[in-house]
Amino acid sequence: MNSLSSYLLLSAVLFSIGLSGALIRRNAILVLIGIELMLNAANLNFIAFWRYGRHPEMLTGVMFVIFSIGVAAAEAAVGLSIIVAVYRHFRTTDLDKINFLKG
Amino acid sequence: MNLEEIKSQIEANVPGCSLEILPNASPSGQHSLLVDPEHALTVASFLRDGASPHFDYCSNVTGIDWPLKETSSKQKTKKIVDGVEKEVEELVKISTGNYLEVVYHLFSQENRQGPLVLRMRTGDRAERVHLPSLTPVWRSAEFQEREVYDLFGIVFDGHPDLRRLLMWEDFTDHPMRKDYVDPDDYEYEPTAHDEVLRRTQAHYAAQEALSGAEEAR
Amino acid sequence: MSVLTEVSIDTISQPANDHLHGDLLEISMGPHHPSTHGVFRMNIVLDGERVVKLKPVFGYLHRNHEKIAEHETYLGSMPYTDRLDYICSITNNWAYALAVEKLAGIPVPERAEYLRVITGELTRLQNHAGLIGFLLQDMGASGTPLMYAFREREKILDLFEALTGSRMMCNYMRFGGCRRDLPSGWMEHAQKVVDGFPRFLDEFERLLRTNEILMARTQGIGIVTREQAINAGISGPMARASGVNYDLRKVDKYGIYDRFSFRVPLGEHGDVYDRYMMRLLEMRESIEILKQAMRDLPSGPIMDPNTKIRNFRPKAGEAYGRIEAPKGELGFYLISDGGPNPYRYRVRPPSLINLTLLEQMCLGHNVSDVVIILGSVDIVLGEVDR
Amino acid sequence: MVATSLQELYNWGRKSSIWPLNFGLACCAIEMIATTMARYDLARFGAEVFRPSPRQADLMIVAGTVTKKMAPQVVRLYNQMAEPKYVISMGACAISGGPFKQGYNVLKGIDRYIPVDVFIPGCPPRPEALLDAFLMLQRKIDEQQLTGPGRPRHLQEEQPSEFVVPQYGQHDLTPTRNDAIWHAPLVNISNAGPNESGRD
Amino acid sequence: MTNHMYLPVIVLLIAGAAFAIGPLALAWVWAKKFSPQKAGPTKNAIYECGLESNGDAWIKFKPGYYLYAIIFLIFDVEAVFLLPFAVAFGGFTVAESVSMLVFLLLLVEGLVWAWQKNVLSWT
Amino acid sequence: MTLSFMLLAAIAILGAAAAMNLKTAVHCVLALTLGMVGLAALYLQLGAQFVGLTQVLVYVGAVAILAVFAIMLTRSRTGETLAPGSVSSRLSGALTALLVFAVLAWAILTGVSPQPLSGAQPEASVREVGVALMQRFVLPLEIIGVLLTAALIGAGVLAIEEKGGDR
Amino acid sequence: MLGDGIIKGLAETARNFFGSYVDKERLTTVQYPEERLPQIEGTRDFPFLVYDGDDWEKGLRCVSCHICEKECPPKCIFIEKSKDKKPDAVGKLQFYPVRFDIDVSVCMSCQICVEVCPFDAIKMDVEFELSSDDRFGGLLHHKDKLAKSNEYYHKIHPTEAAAVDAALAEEREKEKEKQKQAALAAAAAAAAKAAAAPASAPAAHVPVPAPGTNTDTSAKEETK
Amino acid sequence: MPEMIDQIFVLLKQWIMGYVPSGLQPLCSAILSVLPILVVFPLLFAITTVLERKGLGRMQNRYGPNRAGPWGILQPAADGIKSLTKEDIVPRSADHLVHLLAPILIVIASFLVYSVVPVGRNMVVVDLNAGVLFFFAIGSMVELAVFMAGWSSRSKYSLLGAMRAIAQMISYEMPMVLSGVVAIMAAGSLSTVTIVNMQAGYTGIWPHWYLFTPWGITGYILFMIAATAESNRCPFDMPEGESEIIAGYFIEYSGFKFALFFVAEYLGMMASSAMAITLFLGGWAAPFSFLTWIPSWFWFFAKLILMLMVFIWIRGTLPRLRMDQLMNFGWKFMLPLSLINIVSAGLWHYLPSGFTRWSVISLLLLLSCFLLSRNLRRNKWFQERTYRFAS
Ligand code: SF4
Ligand code: SF4
Ligand code: SF4
Repeated sequence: MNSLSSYLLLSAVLFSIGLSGALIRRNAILVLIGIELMLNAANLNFIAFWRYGRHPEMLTGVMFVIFSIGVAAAEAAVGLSIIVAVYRHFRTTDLDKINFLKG
Repeated sequence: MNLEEIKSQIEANVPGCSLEILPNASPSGQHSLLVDPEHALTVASFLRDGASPHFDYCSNVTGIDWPLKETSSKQKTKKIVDGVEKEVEELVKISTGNYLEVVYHLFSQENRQGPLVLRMRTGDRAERVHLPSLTPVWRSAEFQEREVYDLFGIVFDGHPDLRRLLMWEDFTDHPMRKDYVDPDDYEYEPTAHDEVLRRTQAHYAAQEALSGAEEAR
Repeated sequence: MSVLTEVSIDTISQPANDHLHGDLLEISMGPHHPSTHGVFRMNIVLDGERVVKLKPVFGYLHRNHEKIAEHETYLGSMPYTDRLDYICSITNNWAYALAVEKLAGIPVPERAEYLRVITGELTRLQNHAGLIGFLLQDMGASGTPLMYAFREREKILDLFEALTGSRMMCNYMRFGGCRRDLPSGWMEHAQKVVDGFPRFLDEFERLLRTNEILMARTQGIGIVTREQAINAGISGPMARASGVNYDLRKVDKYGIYDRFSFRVPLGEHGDVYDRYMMRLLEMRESIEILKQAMRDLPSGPIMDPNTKIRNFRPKAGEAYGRIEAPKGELGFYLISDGGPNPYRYRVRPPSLINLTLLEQMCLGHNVSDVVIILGSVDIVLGEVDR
Repeated sequence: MVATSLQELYNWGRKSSIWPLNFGLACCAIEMIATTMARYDLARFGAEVFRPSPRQADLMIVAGTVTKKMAPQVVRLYNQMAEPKYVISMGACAISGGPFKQGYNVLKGIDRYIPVDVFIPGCPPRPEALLDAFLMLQRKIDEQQLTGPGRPRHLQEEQPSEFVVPQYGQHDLTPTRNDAIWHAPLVNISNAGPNESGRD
Repeated sequence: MTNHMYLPVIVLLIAGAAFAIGPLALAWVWAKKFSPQKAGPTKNAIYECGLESNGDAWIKFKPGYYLYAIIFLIFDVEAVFLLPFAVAFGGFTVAESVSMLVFLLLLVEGLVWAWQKNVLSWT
Repeated sequence: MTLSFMLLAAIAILGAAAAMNLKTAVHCVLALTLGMVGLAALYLQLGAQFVGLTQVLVYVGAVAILAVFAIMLTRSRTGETLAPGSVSSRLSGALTALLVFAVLAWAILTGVSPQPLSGAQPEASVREVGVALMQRFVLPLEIIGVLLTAALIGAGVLAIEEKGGDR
Repeated sequence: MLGDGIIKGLAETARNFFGSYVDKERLTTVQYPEERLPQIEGTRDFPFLVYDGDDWEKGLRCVSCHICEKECPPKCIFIEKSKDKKPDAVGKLQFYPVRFDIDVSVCMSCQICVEVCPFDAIKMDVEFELSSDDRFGGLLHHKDKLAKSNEYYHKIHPTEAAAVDAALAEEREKEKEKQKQAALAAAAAAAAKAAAAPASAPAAHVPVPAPGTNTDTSAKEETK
Repeated sequence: MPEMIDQIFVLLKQWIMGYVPSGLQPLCSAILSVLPILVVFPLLFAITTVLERKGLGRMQNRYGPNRAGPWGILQPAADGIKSLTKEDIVPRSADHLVHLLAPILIVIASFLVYSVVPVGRNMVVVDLNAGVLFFFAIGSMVELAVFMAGWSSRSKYSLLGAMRAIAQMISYEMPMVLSGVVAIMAAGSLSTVTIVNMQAGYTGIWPHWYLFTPWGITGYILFMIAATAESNRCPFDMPEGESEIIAGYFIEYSGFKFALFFVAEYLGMMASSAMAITLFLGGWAAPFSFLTWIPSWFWFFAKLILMLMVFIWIRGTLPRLRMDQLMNFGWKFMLPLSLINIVSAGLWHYLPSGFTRWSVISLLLLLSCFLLSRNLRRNKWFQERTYRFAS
């Protein structure tokens, strides 16, 4: 196993953990955390590819990650705000309950 | 400012209230006005807003305990003893007190006059201890009435927040009453006197029963 | 008695639009808290940091002064009055002496009146100096203003010690006069202290009067309007900060206060800053009074010769005597039944009554404001709880 | 040799860094504050760090009247302090109820509930008296042993570190004293009070 | 080599941890050897001015704190973009700098909006 | 597969796993931060210093704080169940994740051909990042600026409603 | 402009900081155990009993009249009166205290005992270093600890002590005068009665007023 | 010879390294560079605490600690021994693990930031390419540690304190970063070493410190204010505001855990000062060209101690702000001003050098400072007052 694939594998592990969390957890905040985790797993991929890619001097991977972090931050801000807003309505952050209340 | 004038002012404006001027023998000359509890609140509002001068400032509120006091004095009365009218010396019991009293010291800030001493009395010291609260008229009475309630046990009807002020909530006594007996916690008093001495000695007697007396000096 | 059930803070219902707030946080500040000036306690309900409810809890220093005084002789209560407002023992002595003098009709010799004014105003100086020090301490200044204030206070306490023997518990006044005449050299010393005092005030003002942080912290905080102040029985500098022109030294002209020319500073806004400034300005006026009194001090006896110290039994009757103590109207209400001890002995504590509006002043403000509002009221627990 | 120097170091450290609890009850507290002020300067002994939280304090100066309403709080604060902890009982009131001992709401000495290391009489004690007591406490700490049966309370496993917090009762606190630490000395009764013949 | 470059940082990390844990361990040993820990119901209760604490401290908090965190997050990201710009600033043309200015202004707009909506005033 | 990689990967996985499994929400956030720090260290190891430090700055310094605030804000008085949902939903979730992982792993292990390092160790110096940012990536930069502003205002609007109740 | 008030404040603290190295006014600390503040004459801390002469047991001025005990507000004095009498400071035969305790753990230094004592027997001390770790033994001061010599009194309160001494001397004079008169009268009476009987020690027969009666007190108060 | 002394520690290290087998060299070199930090800064912390207590004392007309050791210099040692042997209390309901981790984390974070501080010529632990960013990134960990401390104690006061602390720290982190940006723009590097080197030159006898430009001094002042707030020092010490919330987030900590917070606070303060020195005060550079013979590390520590004195001085003078005022000040004054400062630093770059540029930029900054402060003061409750008197 070479270096690149080990990074990719790690990224896959993190992605799956994040995914499982997003699927299993019922607390909306924790689901958001899971999504954040998945995003970061993807970032790791970019960095790894940049590092072991053909044109590291182009910095594309790095730039992508930087922008990705920016987007993730915006996502976190809005996502958490929405959760708080939802909480305001349903008095809970439990997704099942929110669904139930809605339905 | 004259107490008589104020009294007549009140009487003119608060119909049906009974007032009484209680003279004060001391050189201070601060005589007081006894108000009946039923009309007290009206009288108070009148004093604050209607009377001249306006008594806008209620400085001091306090309670006084007058336990039943029986004095006996010898009096000569004419009596028919054995059909003959004789002058007989007889022991007459005069009982005074047996009520709780609240005193309000009112001042007029506007006209810089006062004090007007306002008094109210309860029916007795056990059951009929309700008096109207004057806190709605003078906010300054709030804590002081609570204190009176705490220490004397006068219940002020209409008080916004009548709780004990100084003692804890579970405390059941009213310590400023004259017949209050304070808790016996004089286990040790090196220089005990009087009542305290008696109590200390009681504790020591109990202790001595346990072991031989030993000089602590 | 059904009224005995406590109106507990737990029973406060959540506001209807609950979801728009955070949960309410109920904390108790005190009785052990650095800025409650002793063992005072406030049960506070906070929304975030904003106060939505505040209930003062008293009694942690309830020392049964009134009950004890009913068993003491009239003289025996005098040292206890020292311990009421333990920062200003002399004014407490004075108020008590005044009440007894009213009760028994005792005249006071002129020199004694002057001595009372001198010591009383010195007391006011050290109380106000200490207060602004404590207030700034509550505001978070790390001790410096308090240290400066205490530096001056120590000088005045030295004077007290030389005159009365004790730094704090002076026990100086007697019915019909004062206990001790000035020792030699005292007057010169006092003159020096009084003359040096404005320097301290200047220094203090340079240190903090125009300080932006102080202004921002204190202005607009804890407002009491004039009407509220009167109705709530607020007295002393706190009332005057709200614009109430009521200074017993002017109103009652007790003692010989009508002989001195001095001014009564009045505030407009009734906020913490005004209360703070009232103290600063009053100190300057006190210095004026002191200068006049020290200049005019006559010679003569310091005690009314006909007053007995022991076996003092005033005629049955009652009297209410009050003075302008540094904290406000300090009154004593005495009932005599002709016996050697008062039948009823009541202290009208300015500190307690000045706290009446505490909740109202604090509502809507921050926790940090609560401590300075409390600080600006100038309470001393010995007097609040007695 | 090592043990003694360790003990010396331990004692020196403790005595040079006694942080009092920021805690005042009544008039005596003002003199306590005065002690920390410029003229007396408690800071010289490294003790100006008045900690507001009992967790970080070493010394509780009970300065002032302990009322019955306050006593549970005082004991609780003491209990919440971390060992080693010391108590100075400052002023007549804290020792015995002092001038107010006749009061129904006044505790007749804080030593009924918590162990006290130094008592300072006075009403209020002068700042110098507090300094004197502080030095006395330092001396006491200096004499404490690290090992052996004579070692101080806080080093002994079986000794308690917290004491019963009294409860509010209907007329008084319950219990009115902690019998485990407070014993009234036995006094010959005839000497305990004035005999009637001696009075006129 | 990269790894060597960060070695001192790692050493410092470990040393810092040791600086914190070492004394704590020492204190633990001391407690074991000499001064026994004495836990107790009152001692290990929450401190609240000498009273018994009632009610949990872990409550729902006021939203006021949260707003600042949002603005902070956005500006934090802004700083992330600003820093590389600042480093390379010396070589930029006016046009490039202006594009950064535009970026800045965009965010300032957000700030101004927040300011005007009174998000920035603490209640 | 150096030792440092193993260590950092372990930290990252540990943090991530803990973040998804702990019972207390605040613990989850703290664990997430640990994972993020691990990731950041991996970035550093890969020579992307700027990105790694940015990761710490944004995730530890800001996102974690925001998440913590959100948790503090949404705590209900009655206490809440943070336990995962029913057994079946847990199982299905875990299975899905496992499946995804299997596919990914298969793709990685088969698809990635061993590649030599291209030349020397690349270093993304901050200056280069800056130059790239202002020259090749100006448009994305401005877009992200708009996005951030929009996010700020959007989140603010949601929050202001929150605040409206006070007024 | 924002900040000028702050700068003024900073200047003030800086002045105090540097001033503390040069100016006594700006460094007010008195390093207590080594340095002490000058003793202020009027200071009072706890009461002590004055004795004259060298023997404290004999010289105590206290006549055990219980006045201070009764007047002491917190009741921290305890006195036991003797059965026999011995001459006091002025020369009159008086009772003396077999036990005189002051509980300094209660005493509030109010000086009322001093004020009411008609015999100038109790005065205020300036000793304040009384801290003790012995709650029960250490703070109950007995007669032996309370007794301090008149010289000591002169040392701590010179002015007051001088006044007291003068008053006492005057009283002593008066007393002597009275005794002389009494002796003379007795002698005259004796001479007049019967020259045969030799004059025995006259002083022993002089009737002694009961201690604690108010006659002395009122006289005392006027001199104050 | 001056070079010798200047580089004495570097030479010492090289000398020692000469005896180390090459396999261990990297590790040894790392340890040798870290060791001084571990010794010097805690020592400086100890000295600062004494200095602070004595300095405050002097400001307050008293001596301050002078009994433990000669002139009281052993006071911190006594405090340390005391803390070490004190009982460690963890509240029953607390979150034990987080409660334990918080002080450790905060100390680690406080130490880590020193790895990029150049304390002298060639004296830095690592010269990171993104050193300043490293500083801020690690610094932001402190917030989390503070939150952990306050939250895990589960006391109301500690939670209030933690919330205050975080709100304050995040509000002032931005101004801190942004005010640092100007120096980075001028130096063209995030590397602390480069930034200092850029300032090491002289014109005549005057150094090229960024402090001596309009944007530099603005940036410096903003940075220092923000640093004060970041390290929770007076007048921004609300999180531990004794008179309000008892002791803030570390209210439930006793023994050495509490001491660790103390250490961290001072380390943080020193780190911020060190960074301010690096960014604006020319790091280890001598203030005048004729003083360059004095070793560089001396200048660094001299500047550091001077800055600490200022911290102490301010603490001895000012009362603390209120939370909302603090936030207002941060967001409505500091942040806009630091943004304007960045713009003016940019303008400075494009304007021709000379008097014009000086005056234009100064004017711009002064004007905006004035406008912003007027906006802050535009409040009914922020005025000097006059009073009436009744006679
Ligand atoms: S001992 Fe005296 S001064 Fe101290 S608290 Fe009691 S009454 Fe006050
Ligand atoms: S009043 Fe004087 S003479 Fe009488 S018992 Fe007291 S001390 Fe002795
Ligand atoms: S000084 Fe006061 S309290 Fe003390 S013994 Fe004399 S009368 Fe009693």
